[in-house]
Amino acid sequence: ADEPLRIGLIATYSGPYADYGRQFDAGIALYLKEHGGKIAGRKVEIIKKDTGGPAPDAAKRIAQELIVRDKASILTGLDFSPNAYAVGAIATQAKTPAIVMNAASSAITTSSPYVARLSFTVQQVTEPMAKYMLKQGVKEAYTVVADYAPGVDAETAFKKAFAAGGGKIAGELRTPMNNPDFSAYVQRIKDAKPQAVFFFFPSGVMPPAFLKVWKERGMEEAGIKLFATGEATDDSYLDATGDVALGLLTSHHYSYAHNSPKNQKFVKDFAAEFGGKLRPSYFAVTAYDAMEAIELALAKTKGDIAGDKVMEALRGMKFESPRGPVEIDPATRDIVQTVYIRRTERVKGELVNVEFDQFERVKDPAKEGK
Amino acid sequence: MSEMLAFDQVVAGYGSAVVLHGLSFSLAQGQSLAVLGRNGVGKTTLLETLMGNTRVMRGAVRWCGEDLGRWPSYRRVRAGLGWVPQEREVFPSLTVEENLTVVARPGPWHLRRVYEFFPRLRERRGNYGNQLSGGEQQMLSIGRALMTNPKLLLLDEPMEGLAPIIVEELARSIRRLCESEGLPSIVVEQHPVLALEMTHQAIVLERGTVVHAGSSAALAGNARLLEGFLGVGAAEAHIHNNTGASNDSNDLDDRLA
Amino acid sequence: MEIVIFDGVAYGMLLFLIGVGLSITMGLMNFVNLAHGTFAMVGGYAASVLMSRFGMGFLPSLATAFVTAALVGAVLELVLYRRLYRAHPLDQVLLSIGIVFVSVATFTYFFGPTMQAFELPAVLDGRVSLLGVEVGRYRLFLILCGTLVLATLLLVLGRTRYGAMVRAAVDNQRVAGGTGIHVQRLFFLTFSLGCGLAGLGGALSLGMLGLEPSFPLKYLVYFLIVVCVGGAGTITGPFIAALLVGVVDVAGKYYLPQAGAFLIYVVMIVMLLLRPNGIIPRKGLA
Amino acid sequence: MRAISLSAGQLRIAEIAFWLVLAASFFLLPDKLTLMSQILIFGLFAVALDLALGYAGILTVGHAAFFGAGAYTAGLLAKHGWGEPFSGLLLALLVCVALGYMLSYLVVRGADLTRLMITIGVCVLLAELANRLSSITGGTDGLQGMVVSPVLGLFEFDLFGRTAFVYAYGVVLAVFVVVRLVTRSPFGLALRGIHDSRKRMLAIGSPVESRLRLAYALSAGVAGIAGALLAQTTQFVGIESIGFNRSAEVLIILVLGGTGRLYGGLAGAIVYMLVHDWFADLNPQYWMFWLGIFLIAVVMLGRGGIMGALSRLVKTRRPS
Amino acid sequence: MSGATTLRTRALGISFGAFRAVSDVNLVLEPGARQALIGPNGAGKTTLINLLTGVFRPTAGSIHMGEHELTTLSADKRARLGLARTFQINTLFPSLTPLLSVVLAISERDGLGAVWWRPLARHKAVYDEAHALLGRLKLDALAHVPVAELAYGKQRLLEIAIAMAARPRILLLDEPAAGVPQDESGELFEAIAELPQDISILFIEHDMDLVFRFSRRISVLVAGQILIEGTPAEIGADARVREVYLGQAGAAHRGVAHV
Ligand SMILES: Nc1ncnc2c1ncn2[C@@H]1O[C@H](COP(=O)(O)OP(=O)(O)OP(=O)(O)O)[C@@H](O)[C@H]1O
Ligand SMILES: Nc1ncnc2c1ncn2[C@@H]1O[C@H](COP(=O)(O)OP(=O)(O)OP(=O)(O)O)[C@@H](O)[C@H]1O
Ligand SMILES: CC(C)C[C@H](N)C(=O)O
Ligand SMILES: [Mg+2]
Ligand SMILES: [Mg+2]
Repeated sequence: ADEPLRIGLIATYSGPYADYGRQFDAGIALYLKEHGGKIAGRKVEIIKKDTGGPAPDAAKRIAQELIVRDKASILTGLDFSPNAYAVGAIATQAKTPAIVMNAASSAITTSSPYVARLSFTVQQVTEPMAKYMLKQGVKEAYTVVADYAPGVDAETAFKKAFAAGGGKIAGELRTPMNNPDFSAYVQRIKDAKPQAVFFFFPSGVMPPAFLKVWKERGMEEAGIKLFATGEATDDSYLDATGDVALGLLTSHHYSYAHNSPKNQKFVKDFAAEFGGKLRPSYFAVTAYDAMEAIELALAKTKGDIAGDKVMEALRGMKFESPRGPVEIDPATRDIVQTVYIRRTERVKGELVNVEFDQFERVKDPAKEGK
Repeated sequence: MSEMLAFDQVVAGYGSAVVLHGLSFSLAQGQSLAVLGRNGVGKTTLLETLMGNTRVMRGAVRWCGEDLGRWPSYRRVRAGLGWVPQEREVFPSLTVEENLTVVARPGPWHLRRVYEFFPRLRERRGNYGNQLSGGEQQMLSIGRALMTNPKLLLLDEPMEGLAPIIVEELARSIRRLCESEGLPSIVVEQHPVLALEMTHQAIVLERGTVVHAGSSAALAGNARLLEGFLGVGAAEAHIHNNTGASNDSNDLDDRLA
Repeated sequence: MEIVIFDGVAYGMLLFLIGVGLSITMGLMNFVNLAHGTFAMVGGYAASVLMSRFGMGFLPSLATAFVTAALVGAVLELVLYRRLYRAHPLDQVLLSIGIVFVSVATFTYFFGPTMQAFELPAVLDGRVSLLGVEVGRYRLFLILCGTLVLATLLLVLGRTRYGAMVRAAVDNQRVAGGTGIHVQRLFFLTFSLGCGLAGLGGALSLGMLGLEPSFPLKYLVYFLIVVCVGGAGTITGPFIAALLVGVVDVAGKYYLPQAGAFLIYVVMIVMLLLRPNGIIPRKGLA
Repeated sequence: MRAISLSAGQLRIAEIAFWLVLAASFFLLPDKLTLMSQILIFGLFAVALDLALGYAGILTVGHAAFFGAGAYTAGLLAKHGWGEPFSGLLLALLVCVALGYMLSYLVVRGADLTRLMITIGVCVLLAELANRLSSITGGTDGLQGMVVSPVLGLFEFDLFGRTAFVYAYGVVLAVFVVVRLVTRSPFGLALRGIHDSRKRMLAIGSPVESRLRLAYALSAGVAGIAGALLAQTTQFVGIESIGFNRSAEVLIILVLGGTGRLYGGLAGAIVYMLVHDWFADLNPQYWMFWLGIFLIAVVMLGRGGIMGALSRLVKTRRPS
Repeated sequence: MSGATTLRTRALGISFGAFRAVSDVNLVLEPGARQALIGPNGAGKTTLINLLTGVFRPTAGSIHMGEHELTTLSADKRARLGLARTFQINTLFPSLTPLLSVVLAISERDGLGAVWWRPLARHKAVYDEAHALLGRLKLDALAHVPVAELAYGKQRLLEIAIAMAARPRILLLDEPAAGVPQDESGELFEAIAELPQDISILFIEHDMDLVFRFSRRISVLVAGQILIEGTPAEIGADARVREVYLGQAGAAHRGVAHV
């Protein structure tokens, strides 16, 4: 058909989280470049819409306009969970597939049968870290999370997995989202002298602010070990975070230093396309994978874009992503993937997350329990 | 005598409203002027125009031979105009003393002298502008204008709200400032007799134009003319019984308390 | 205990350093300048770029941050702000929000949406022992800077006629002009000073807050708290308020972490109910 | 530039035309209906703010507290089985009037800056509370599971946003008529008096504080209705509904439109959101730049926002 | 409001910091009074009125109006009891017109201020009364001009119009004629004098012609305290009053007979 395939991309292009949209764009652009601008033999038209951050009412309006006016047959993007939830409702109503490129709240996929997720859930990357810490002989951990829904998700998942493995929670802290100075929290931890600390903060200014104080207080010298999820060393921010991140152990589904041929090619092409300034982060890789998933699904439906058919095609899909092997759980439409344990190191003058351990075929633990 | 100030066919007002309709007069060096007229004829507007606060649509204002044109007001002050606005408008968030010092310019007038002129101000020196009585604000406003060491004082109803005894003294000293210190004034007043006593020249305004100009003494002496312009009772002296001339020897400074 | 107070004071000093400029432009000059953070950001980026790209030292880059922000402030004053001194405060809100929007987009365009990298100079890194307490060197440096700025401003604004002139001009521009004050030049200088101070604060915040294009909006409420709780238009007021906010915030988070974000706002509301015109009210207002 | 002068009757016709044009967007902009309903809703929110800010002179940047409270009220009601929309609005109104009246005791006293900060503080506290009570509100993930019944039992909320638009239009118009009445009532005049001179109002025996409290509560109620409308038409409540940013945004909308002028809120919402939508479509990354330029230009071209500029162009004839 | 009442203070005083602006004032305003309050600048006259009307809280003494004790009552409550005033420094509604200003005062007097569900225009009687009042003060031609654009003298008149709109039982006027031309100030005072006899009036005025023409009783306040009270003739003849306040002006009024 000569009608282009219209994909509505709902993301954050402005404001404090503008990096998300930028990474999505880069991942998609790279994929399309590699595939001659076509998916399933059709030219692709990406219609970008900005939500400016978490803004479910705007997201919902945009989704509706994308479907009604712009005749988009697939919705994607969706960096923030509330936006994804709001769009999920439209997806159901319009029977249009919505492919989540980031939003990490577990229940998004259960809220609508037309939603599939290619990113991760907070629980999915948190639980392996708890297991890894136990494996390393950590008996007692203190949790620090940002006080918002994903933070609470991380805290709950960590406590559950850690306690299940016999670990003890030494204390817990939830820090406000807008928290310029972490000295009080770090001091409190220092005085509590736990064996280890696990923390979850969203990508951005919080992790470096926390790590700076961590270093200034001499917590490492005090013998307190620090663990986090990969948001703390997001590849987009790692350079700016600087040496305070050195040695930090994190768990996540993607590192730009992931050692596989697919990723090496991905990173090389990415650098060629966008120059050395922009590193692909986990946002870019999911965007890239989302395109791949659409390609594979449409290949299966032979180009049919009917929502039900596309969703059916997505279920159980497996492919090799730059992050490693991924599959879509046929029951939950959520991603199943390898979660890596990484250490921040300086390699060839660059700060990177070096993977050295891994948990394979990790499903979203929040749904496992049910 | 050379000309000090002249209005030449001035048309001025606020926004699109015209208040002065081709107003002209001139004032010779060292002469003081009374501006008379009923409410709303444009007396205040005349002074505001002189200070550069209105929109001048036509005509010219000359001060010591220079066309003031669009000069900003601070330049006019530096050129020698000392303004006492009608509603006093002291600075509320400055103390009395700050109100005075903040505008100080070099010359014969300085803080101590203003305090001697208005001893009441010295007593209240620490009060903020909005913590003064009406009359005290009036004194402060006059004192503030003096602190700029002007060559011409512009007094917009300076007597309003002052106690009779102070009015007497102030009228006398304004006249004396002109005569012995060469500091003339333009006085806008509701009490024509008082204003005429203080000045050499007088103009009467009606609807934004000059309807009479002449010497103050002549106007004061012509009760019929005065009443014609300003209404019944205008010619009655505000301060009857001007026998008090003998009191003039009393030092001004003790009396202005 | 000591360390908690010390940390609080240091944090408060940073808030003071960024906020005091706002106390001048908003409090003293009565211009509701919500774009204050923009000038802080200008200073911060100037310092960061000079250090990372041109290898300038930390101290000279602080000075440059002040100058750059003051210059940007001066230009905007000439082109935009000047016309709105007498306007309704809400028009000022609209203007300054417009400036914030433009600045956020511009900085995103030139520097990307992510944070600026910043490494503390070695002398300011780590800790030093002070009266038996191990304190962060950078925090100590912040305290020194704050005290210095406080002293300088008190001298300039309090002891000279300059401060009174600004207040007079704000009270009544028409009459200030009519008594010989060159209001335009006065406001120009004062506004630039306020912006320069913001720039200095922005550069100093590099070591603690992290700088990104959304900075002007993100911390706006903090600046406002400091200025309003302290008493807009004064210098000591925001100083005390900043210390109070800093100490309450840090101590609250230390001793009562569950209270989280609540504490600071509750304290603010209580303070404002007790002292509606600030800790040190600007005198003489009705 | 000569001002056009309109008589009271002509002004009335202009008003009716305004609402007719809005209604016509149902046919003229069939695929922008959701945007149109959100414009109406934010317009109503701005009108609510205007009651407090423009008319009562209470400087507040915390009005999202009521917008959000209204949204959560309607949202929770619909989530827990009571989906009838009008009763949801009514309950939101009652809750917000009560909340507004209570908070008015904190807000009405004090000077502008104090009020500004107290309203911000209260708003942030409520937002934080909504975040903490995530088991009820869903926290930052948002309130899910709202089921709103068809309007009048007949009209389902459809994908095209037709029902939402008609519903929002009807409600906004009805509430606006009431607000218009308020501004023309003796109470409205009293508010203008307080705005001009509180001291004189006290001297003529007006209990200024209680007048302001009433205004604040009314304003809160209208804001609550707007919030509830947004919740019902989007069938979702995000925590953003109640935060500082939303308060600031509606302030920008109102100021852009012009305060104290009744139509300012609506005009502001129409212009701001259309311009925003347009710029964001042209350039999803840097629309903020253009929007900022637009705001600056508006201030530079004329004070008092859009309605301020209009009022200089169009004069109403003085009755004589 | 109707019915005569006496306004009475007992040992009334207020201090600003260490400064005692008013102290130990026992003032009685009999029903129907036409009483002048004079005294040097800064004597405390305006402060006294501010105390009476509730702008300031006294630091000593008490205020009574008939059977009501006013001492701690708020300003608006006192106004509703029938205590009206004008301000020495214009305190008007700059953005309203004179008509609306007076309409507002009348509607607040009639307790309509909280009525938000009925348009103002329905209250025709209020408008009629406002027009009549403006007419009496010769402001009717300016009824629709924004107050901010009125000449100062007209604003002074509006001050009085707004106060009279409250149909007060007690009217306190702070230099009502300041800034009004001489012949008009006479007319103004005549209008005031013609107010119903059961209204008590206390006025501050520095224009001795007006004071001696229109007052039946004069209180002289000096340095915050009442120096002397008496008939105009007594005051005009008092040497101390001449010394501190009247100066030469007193001479003219010595022994003037009054109605
Ligand atoms: N800001 C203004 N805008 C429009 N018109 C104004 C303004 N100020 C004054 N006017 C008008 O200008 C005219 C002259 O006013 P002005 O104040 O000069 O009179 P005046 O002679 O000083 O009167 P008064 O004796 O009452 O002080 C009046 O009709 C007044 O209504
Ligand atoms: N808030 C205040 N704080 C300190 N002093 C004040 C305050 N208000 C007034 N005063 C002082 O109290 C004294 C009495 O003032 P008031 O206004 O009552 O005088 P007045 O008799 O009305 O004088 P005038 O005839 O000049 O109007 C004045 O000296 C004034 O400076
Ligand atoms: C961990 C974050 C990337 C989660 C994301 N902000 C969300 O709302 O789901
Ligand atoms: Mg005048
Ligand atoms: Mg007085």
